[in-house]
Amino acid sequence: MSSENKIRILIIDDHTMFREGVKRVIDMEEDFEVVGQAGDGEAAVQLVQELEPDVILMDINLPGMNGVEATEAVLRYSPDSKIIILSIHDDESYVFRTLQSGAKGYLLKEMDIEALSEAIRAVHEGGAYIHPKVTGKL
Amino acid sequence: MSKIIEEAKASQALGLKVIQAQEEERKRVAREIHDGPAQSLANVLLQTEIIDRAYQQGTAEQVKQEIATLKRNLRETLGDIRRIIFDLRPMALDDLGLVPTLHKYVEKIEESHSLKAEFHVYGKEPQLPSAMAVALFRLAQEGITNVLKHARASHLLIRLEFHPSTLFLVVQDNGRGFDPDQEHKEGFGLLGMKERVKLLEGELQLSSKVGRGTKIVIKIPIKEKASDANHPN
Amino acid sequence: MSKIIEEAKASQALGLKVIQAQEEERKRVAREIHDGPAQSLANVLLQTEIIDRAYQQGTAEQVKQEIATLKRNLRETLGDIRRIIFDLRPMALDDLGLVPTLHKYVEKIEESHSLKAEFHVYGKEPQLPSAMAVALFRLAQEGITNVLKHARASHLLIRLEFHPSTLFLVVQDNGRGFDPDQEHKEGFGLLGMKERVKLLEGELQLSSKVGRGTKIVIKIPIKEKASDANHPN
Ligand SMILES: Nc1ncnc2c1ncn2[C@@H]1O[C@H](COP(=O)(O)OP(=O)(O)OP(=O)(O)O)[C@@H](O)[C@H]1O
Ligand SMILES: Nc1ncnc2c1ncn2[C@@H]1O[C@H](COP(=O)(O)OP(=O)(O)OP(=O)(O)O)[C@@H](O)[C@H]1O
Ligand SMILES: [K+]
Ligand SMILES: [Mg+2]
Ligand SMILES: [Mg+2]
Ligand SMILES: [Mg+2]
Repeated sequence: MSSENKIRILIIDDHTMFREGVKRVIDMEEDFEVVGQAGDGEAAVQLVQELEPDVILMDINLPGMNGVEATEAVLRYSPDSKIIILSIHDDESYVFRTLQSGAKGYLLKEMDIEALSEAIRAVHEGGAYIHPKVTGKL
Repeated sequence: MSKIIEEAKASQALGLKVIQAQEEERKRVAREIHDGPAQSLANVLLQTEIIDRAYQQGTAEQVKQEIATLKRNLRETLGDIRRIIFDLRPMALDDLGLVPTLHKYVEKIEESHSLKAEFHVYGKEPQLPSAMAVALFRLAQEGITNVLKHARASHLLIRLEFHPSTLFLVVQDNGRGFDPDQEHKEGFGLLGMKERVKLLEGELQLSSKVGRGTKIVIKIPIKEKASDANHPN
Repeated sequence: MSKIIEEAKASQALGLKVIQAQEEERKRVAREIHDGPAQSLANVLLQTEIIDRAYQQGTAEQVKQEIATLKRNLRETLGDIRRIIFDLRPMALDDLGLVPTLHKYVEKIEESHSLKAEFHVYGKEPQLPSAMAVALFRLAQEGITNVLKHARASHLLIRLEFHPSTLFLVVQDNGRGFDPDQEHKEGFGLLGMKERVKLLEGELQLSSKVGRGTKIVIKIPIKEKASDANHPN
């Protein structure tokens, strides 16, 4: 697939190893492409403006601004951004709060590859995605 | 032995007990992690050996199954870790605030116990200092634990009221009640609650009557300066 | 926790500090587990996905490599968990006593940092109440952490002296030093040390001068009665 047609993805997470892991999994999908990564919310705001990614994967517990605040900040500057929250927490109050902040998706970090790619495709097409393990609780 | 020396000894013994209490909690958590996640991970490591073996000798089907088992175990371990984290400190308190955290907590209580549990909030939660949010959560937790343990109630009500310079936390049940003047024998739950309330410069009012349920009203001043002393992340 | 409150009632301020310190510690440990092992486990789970895929499409060599990476990460995660357990409670304290535990700790410090670390012991370790052994270990640990963090020293000395009714713990470095009168802005390390020493009815003396290193001398009375207030498990 030519590079222009790929879904361009930005990964924000302070855990470098995890970021690398996500990148590797994403790279296995031929219509996805990781265009950038960073470890905090400030960098996220900047990179979104520079790179204009199609989808942003956003960790929740970040140093400085947390993921919720970072989501709000990104959306302030780039209102059309499609953000998927990545989180360890399976607590539905996190889901409510993050969707409220304007995120379009919520993924548990224990996701498998199907959930990850489904989420990316869903938000890219203008939809929403919530990890099945937490939707059960909503 | 002179009284002074005697007292000095008693006082060091007291200090030792304080340290001991802290250390006992640490020990408990250490053991919990050791027996739970650490053990399961060691298991998972063994499993990777099995996968290695299956991969060399076995059928594709076998390898697939082993990997599926490995994943399941890893997810379970992560679940254990989450529980340990929550018991230590509901991170939602810092990330989201007191109301969502208590909301979820009360919901869970209702799910796992045979009583109706309600959580009412009046007003909007201000940016509370994290030490205050935690203290309020612990107060509610201790109050609720008492209801579950002693009240035999069919109804539990938690109410949080936010006013401009005060907040109220109410824990109320319709259970068997007790005579508050005679509660000194055992428990340290109520005592601990009073300590915490004092720490926050608040007031705790307990009313209970045998057969008429129990109501605890806690009133805490919200000081403006306190609210920017500390905030999520 | 609870019994202590009762007894700490006399010195109420103490009880309050204990509550706060405990919550802070809980929070710290919760974060540590969340940021460490929990994240790594999520990462390991991602790796199983990669193995799955490599298995379907890749070469045998690739799969083998991926499994090796997975194992390495699992072992690292287990290492992190062990460290957290150790930080919560050095089990060796109960099993072996203070001197061997500190000895090993100082050895490890030297191995992993570019400074010479010495540990000297005078006298024989008596049967210390386990809470006291833990407190002394924490005091040494906090002192050493400060040296590593702030002193830029080439030399670190830990000394333990056991006398009939007193013991001394000394943490000394030859680093950059600081002005003790101006240290109030940040850290809780020194404050926590002072708290602990007070609980043990001891004294802490800090001497430091910019450019001349830092020395902390802690003196703790060993009281006969204290030693049966509590003993290892
Ligand atoms: N909601 C309640 N309904 C009925 N009795 C109560 C209630 N709350 C407290 N009590 C009574 O007050 C006593 C003291 O409560 P407290 O929480 O101090 O101690 P405890 O619950 O017995 O022990 P601990 O809290 O230390 O585990 C209880 O033993 C119980 O008899
Ligand atoms: N061995 C030392 N050498 C040089 N400076 C020191 C030493 N120990 C303490 N200090 C100074 O004293 C300050 C206070 O120490 P303290 O342990 O209370 O706080 P901290 O180490 O900065 O933070 P924390 O212990 O809470 O992580 C330090 O910030 C540092 O400036
Ligand atoms: K992360
Ligand atoms: Mg993070
Ligand atoms: Mg109780
Ligand atoms: Mg320090």
